[in-house]
Amino acid sequence: MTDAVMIPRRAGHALRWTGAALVAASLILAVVGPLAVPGDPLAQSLTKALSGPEPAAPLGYDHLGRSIFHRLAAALRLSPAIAIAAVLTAGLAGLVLGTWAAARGGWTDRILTMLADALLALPGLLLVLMVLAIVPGTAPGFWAGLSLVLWVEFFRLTRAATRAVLASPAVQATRLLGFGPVYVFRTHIWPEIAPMMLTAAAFGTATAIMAIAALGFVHVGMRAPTPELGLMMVELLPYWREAPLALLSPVMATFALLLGLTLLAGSRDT
Amino acid sequence: MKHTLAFLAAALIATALPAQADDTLDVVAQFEIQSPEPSTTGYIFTRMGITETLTHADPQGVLTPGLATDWTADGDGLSWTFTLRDGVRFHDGTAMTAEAVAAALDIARTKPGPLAKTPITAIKAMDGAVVITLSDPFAALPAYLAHFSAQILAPAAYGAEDAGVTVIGTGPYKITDLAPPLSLKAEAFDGYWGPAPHVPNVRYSAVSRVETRALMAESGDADFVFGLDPASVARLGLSDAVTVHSVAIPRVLLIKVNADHPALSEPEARRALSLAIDREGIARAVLRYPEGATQLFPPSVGAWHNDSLVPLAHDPGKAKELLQGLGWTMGGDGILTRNGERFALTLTTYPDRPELPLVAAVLEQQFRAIGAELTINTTNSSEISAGHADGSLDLGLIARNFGLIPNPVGTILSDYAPTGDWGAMGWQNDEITDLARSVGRGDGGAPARARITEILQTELPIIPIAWYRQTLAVAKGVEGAVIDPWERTFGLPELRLSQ
Amino acid sequence: MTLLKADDITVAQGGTPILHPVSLHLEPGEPLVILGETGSGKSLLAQAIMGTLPRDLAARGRVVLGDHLLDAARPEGFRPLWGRQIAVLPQEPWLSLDPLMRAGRQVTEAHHLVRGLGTQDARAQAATDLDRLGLAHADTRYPHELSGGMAQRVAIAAARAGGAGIVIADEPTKGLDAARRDEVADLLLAELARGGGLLVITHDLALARRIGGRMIVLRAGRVVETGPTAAVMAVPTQAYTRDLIAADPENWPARSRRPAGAPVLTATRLAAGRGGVRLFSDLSFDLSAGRILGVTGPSGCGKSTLGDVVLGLAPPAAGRVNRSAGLAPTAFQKLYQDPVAAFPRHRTLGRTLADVAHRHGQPRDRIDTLLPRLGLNPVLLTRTPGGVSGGELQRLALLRLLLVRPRFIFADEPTSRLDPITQKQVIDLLRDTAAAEGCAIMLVSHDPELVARTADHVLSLAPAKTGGDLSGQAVKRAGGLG
Amino acid sequence: MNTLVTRGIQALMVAVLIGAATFAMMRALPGDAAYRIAAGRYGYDNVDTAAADAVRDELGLDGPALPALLHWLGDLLRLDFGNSLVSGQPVIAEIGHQLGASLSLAAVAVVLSLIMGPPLGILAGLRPGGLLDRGLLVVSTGLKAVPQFLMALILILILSVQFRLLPAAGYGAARHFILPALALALGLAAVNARIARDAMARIGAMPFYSFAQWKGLSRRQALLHHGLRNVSVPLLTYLGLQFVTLVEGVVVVEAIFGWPGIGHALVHAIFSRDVPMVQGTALCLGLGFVLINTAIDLLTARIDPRRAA
Repeated sequence: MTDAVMIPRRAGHALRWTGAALVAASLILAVVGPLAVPGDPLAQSLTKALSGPEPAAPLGYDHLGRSIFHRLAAALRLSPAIAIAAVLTAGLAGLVLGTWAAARGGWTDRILTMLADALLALPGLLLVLMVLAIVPGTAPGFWAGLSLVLWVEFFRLTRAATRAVLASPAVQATRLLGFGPVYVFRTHIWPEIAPMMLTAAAFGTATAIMAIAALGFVHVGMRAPTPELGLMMVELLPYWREAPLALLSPVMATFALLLGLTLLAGSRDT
Repeated sequence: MKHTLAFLAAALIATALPAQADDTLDVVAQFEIQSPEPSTTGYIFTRMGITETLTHADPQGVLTPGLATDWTADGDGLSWTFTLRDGVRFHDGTAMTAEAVAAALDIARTKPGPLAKTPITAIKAMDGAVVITLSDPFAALPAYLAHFSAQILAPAAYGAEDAGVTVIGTGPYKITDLAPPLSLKAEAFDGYWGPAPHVPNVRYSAVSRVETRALMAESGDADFVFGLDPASVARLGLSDAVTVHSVAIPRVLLIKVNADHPALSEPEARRALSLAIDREGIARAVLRYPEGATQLFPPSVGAWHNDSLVPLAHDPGKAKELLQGLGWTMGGDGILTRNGERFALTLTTYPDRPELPLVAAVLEQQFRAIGAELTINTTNSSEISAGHADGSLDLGLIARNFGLIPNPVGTILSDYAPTGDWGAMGWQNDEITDLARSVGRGDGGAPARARITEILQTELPIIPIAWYRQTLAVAKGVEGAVIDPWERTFGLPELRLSQ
Repeated sequence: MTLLKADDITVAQGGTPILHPVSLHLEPGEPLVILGETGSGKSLLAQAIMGTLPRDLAARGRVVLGDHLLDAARPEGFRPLWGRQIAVLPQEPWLSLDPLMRAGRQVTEAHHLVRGLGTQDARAQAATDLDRLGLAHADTRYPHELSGGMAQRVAIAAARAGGAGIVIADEPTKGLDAARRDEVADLLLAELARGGGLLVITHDLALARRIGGRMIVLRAGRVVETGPTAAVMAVPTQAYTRDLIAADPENWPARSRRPAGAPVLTATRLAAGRGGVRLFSDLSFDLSAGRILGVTGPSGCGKSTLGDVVLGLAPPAAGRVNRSAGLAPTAFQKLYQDPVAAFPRHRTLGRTLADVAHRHGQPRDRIDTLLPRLGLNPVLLTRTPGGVSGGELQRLALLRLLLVRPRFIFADEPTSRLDPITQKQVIDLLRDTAAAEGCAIMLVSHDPELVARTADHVLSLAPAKTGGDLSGQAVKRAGGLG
Repeated sequence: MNTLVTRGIQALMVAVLIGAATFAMMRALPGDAAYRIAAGRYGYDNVDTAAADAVRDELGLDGPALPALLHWLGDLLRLDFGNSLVSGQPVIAEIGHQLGASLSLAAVAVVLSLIMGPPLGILAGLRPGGLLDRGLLVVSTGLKAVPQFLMALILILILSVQFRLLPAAGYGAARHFILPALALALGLAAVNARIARDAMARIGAMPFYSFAQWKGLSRRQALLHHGLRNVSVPLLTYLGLQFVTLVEGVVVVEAIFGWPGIGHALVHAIFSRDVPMVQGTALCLGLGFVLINTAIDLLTARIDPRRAA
């Protein structure tokens, strides 16, 4: 899929900058928030259950009297951290295997592609669920499951781009001029792949965060006391009429973070 | 090309809006229909009024005649005779004979369930009656036959290896469409022996998510929603489209304690943990119940509730004193330690009941206040009995149902005489075992029951937290809804549709 | 009566004029040729007359076509004329046919939808059109199954199906090899003979000469010279036209023979094939320093494969290539047809060249000494390959090769995409390099004129026959027509 | 023809991968499978060690892994998926019942997304950078950023609870289709629209599209005769890939709307260690993907001859 065709440069940039701003805003809330307004995401006070915002808890309290602001900040640290860790591992694995498959060709390429296609045929959630069943509800479980799902995307991107570049006259000329594979990678393959990696990484992070939240929403994700976006939403859903702000804050935070990442990824989607 | 797409959309929308059939009662609960096998899914069939047992129980737990009109034990209590009601027909039209009843009970006895724990040696069919012989006297036998696994199905209902293949019962409703795991339709059975039901059709759908059930009640998609979470009870109470019923039931939210664990072996330690729990706060804020539990048995269990017991209190200060008395000293990180051992425990619970993880989260904070560190492990419910079997369980937060058998003695025998998967663990008390067996045989009376509850209140092998209330949301047009505290029936035959 | 009259047509991009006022008229039966190099604005003129200018360009001027009076500033007005009055033969016609529709149907469609014939009549009419163009068998083929020439004829049939009188051909020979050029000229003249007018836009001098009629020469958006084609080509009055005409390989002086230096490599009984088709077999030749071997033949005859085989980039089906002893592996280099694709896209040319110099221990200033020799402005080094013209980039590619002191250069159609004048410069540079550096050059081109006047020896390959064994002609002496 | 061969290999790899993954999962799981299955069967009130032992004897859960894996692959070749450990019903029957619900939901969602997405995308693609194009970009990016469960949550709160228009959950009548299908379709439509828009913009800029108009065809005729067919190829290819996101969506949406679909069953099967069910369902989803993509490959090969070569 080629990049967004015909979107004038100015608009393309403007969208990416708004995306970056949204992501930065949520990360600032996650990191600086608790420093500005100190508080413990797990501390409960049953008397204050579902009460409105006050200086100590700018977004009010949830059904167990925990400050939603601090739980949201903790959640906005936890989910993106797992997502980024998974995307980094998946990206690295995809990059290395993709380049290796494209460069070697022959059996290595065929086996890796078959494995990637087989994994592609399975819904990501199923793989994550299976891994989660082995390492229930912990961050490493999510990290392993998500890496297993996301590496296929990076692998396919890298392999396609590397094959095209290696077949180009530019690489043939460079080899004739006596340059080794490292130089070829640095000058030809990496500049071609780098922009795609950013797009795929932003997109992968968004998918990972969505998966963690979705699993949390159906009660098979992160375990109860740890603050997690999907889990917060499903816990606060019944109190929708009593405390609408309580449910709205995780919903808006998730939407803002995911919108930011999607804009950052640009409108390219394979 | 463009017109065809528009036409397709219009057609789709048009077919999507037929009027809802109004003579069908929509029942929604969280229980999934495994299969027609009575031992696993029988409780749904009895609750929906499709199958029946020999004996029934009224809301106070007193046994009433079901498919058996009356039952007597002979002198030494070793052989019981149940005279069967005549003129009873199965849904497939065949008559209910003594042989069919005996066969059904024999099959139920071989499968996992309460009947397997009773001292029954043989079940014989006489003319118009069934005789059950025991190896030693067991007064609660009639109550055990009220359990759903003892439901009577026609011989044709059982397939290979006595596995249930079709549900042919005797109840007021006959199944028209069984689609496990999520739905079941039934219509009034005209050949029913008792009074005909008012509602002609009933439909049961299993919705596992409590939020979704609450939304269905609120948006009027279900007429009879069983089992709501605390928050929805408060919300639905405000809306006029639905009336919410809530009645105390013999189910207790309690902590199962592993008395073998070094930190929990002394009764004072267990009493300290009990004092740390703010039962009023949990009941009102989390469960939305009027008050917490003062002892193990709720008033709804009638004879077993002992008013003379000193109620369980909330006193973190005294709890700390008790623990200091046992040699625990406060560590740097706010957690007690004793000769190198930190007071750290794992609380295992299961998400099948939505309120359990919530209470676990509250307990974690309340125990931390007295210096006990709790890590919560929300997992599959079977981990509780697995942990009991291999001794790996520290604390288990469970919702123990004492109403499985209309007479709670059955559950007490299985839980505390001497220990049980869902009862006491690593705790030895011979006195309570003898007393429970005597009550079981029928010769132990009120003093025996009072002494049992007194031991449980002082020794605290399990720490009660709250008495459950069953919640039910009924749509405006449905009258005559009554919650059965023993959770044996939804009471569908008595319901009436006003519109 | 005049078919089409265009007065003071100008084209501006955001206010700055890129095509200054041009007036032209088209008479029935007399073709009009607009000659100019890339960037001279010839295509813009044609597009302004047709009303197909891209949205960001503004045109001005009047166009009279039959009884239609049109203003170039409002292109929408031209839309009804498309297909009905004006038939456009686009550049690279094999890209202008819908890849998913069979060739025949694309002509039938024009008859049915534009001419208004019934489906049966339209199909019959299309069949006769294609038959007239010798394409009866191509009716059910898809565009990717047609050769360049066949695709062009289908495009003509489709364009004329709407009944248009005036045919406008934009660079009809682009991407075709020399042998096809004369066929295109005859095709256009045959269409003209059926009535109406013909306007040809090209940079190909040989095509212009064959079309004849009147000619307008454009340079940098201005008319340089007009007049009958034959007269202008025989006696050009303007200096630029003279250079342009001189740049046509036919007018190049014959090459004087060079003394042969030490042998660089010898090829014995070479044979190669592609996709099961045998291209050439038992070819033997040797290459010595300072000499140029020319290889020519129609497209697809295996010229490039031969070069790759000699360089060791592709395995020969039979025969051997022996390199003279003592030559470094990097002494054997290749110059590419599309120089943009031969350079890393994202790096500035300066850094790429510096890398090569560094790799081969060449002193930094060697690049600075080579730049003027190849007529290159040092500022080009700061740009990326995309920001430089085709001619300049090809000379930079040559510079890159010189940095490694090559002994053998395989130039694969180096100038087929360049304008005549730039082509001449690059070919001259190649010749000087052979002499100055004393390296052997194998020049591959589909233009026999160019090869004949440049190479010492000419090797012409016959078109690839499927399966048939094909013996290469013996090496011919220079000077004879290929 | 080589599309069939490559897809055949992919199908085989999917089967082997699922077999190995589920076995690795089952062997590596903490907790005793017999207890989990007993909990699945008898519910949290009645599960105890006796029930677990009864299940262990009945199913013979212990025993070495490898022969069991080979045994399973053998059964698979004979298309015998075995019985569900929890309900005792043959897996094929269980899947057959659940698959019907999921497929009908997925089909309605896809149809809805095709009605909403591509037409808008093509209109936007005809005038790149125009008002509709920029608007579509904002809306589709916004919709893409909303995960399916959040979409379901919002739709339920607005359409069924606030305005009582549609049922919040449940299965059976056609009315129950609308909300879950809409929750799935909006996300799919956002992506379809983008794909259609990019394809249309790219094809609109191609020489053959302008030549069609220079031949005399009007803008509408060019779109109908040349535009749509060329846009359909990338759109169809992407639809095949979208099957996976669709299935993921179905898993989540079924859990929320209480649909008796395959996604719902899969989550349960994994957590009650019902090995044959997990394998059967996963295999069904995996082969479904391969089947649909094979069909799409053949279809696109018929439309675009260059692919068939």
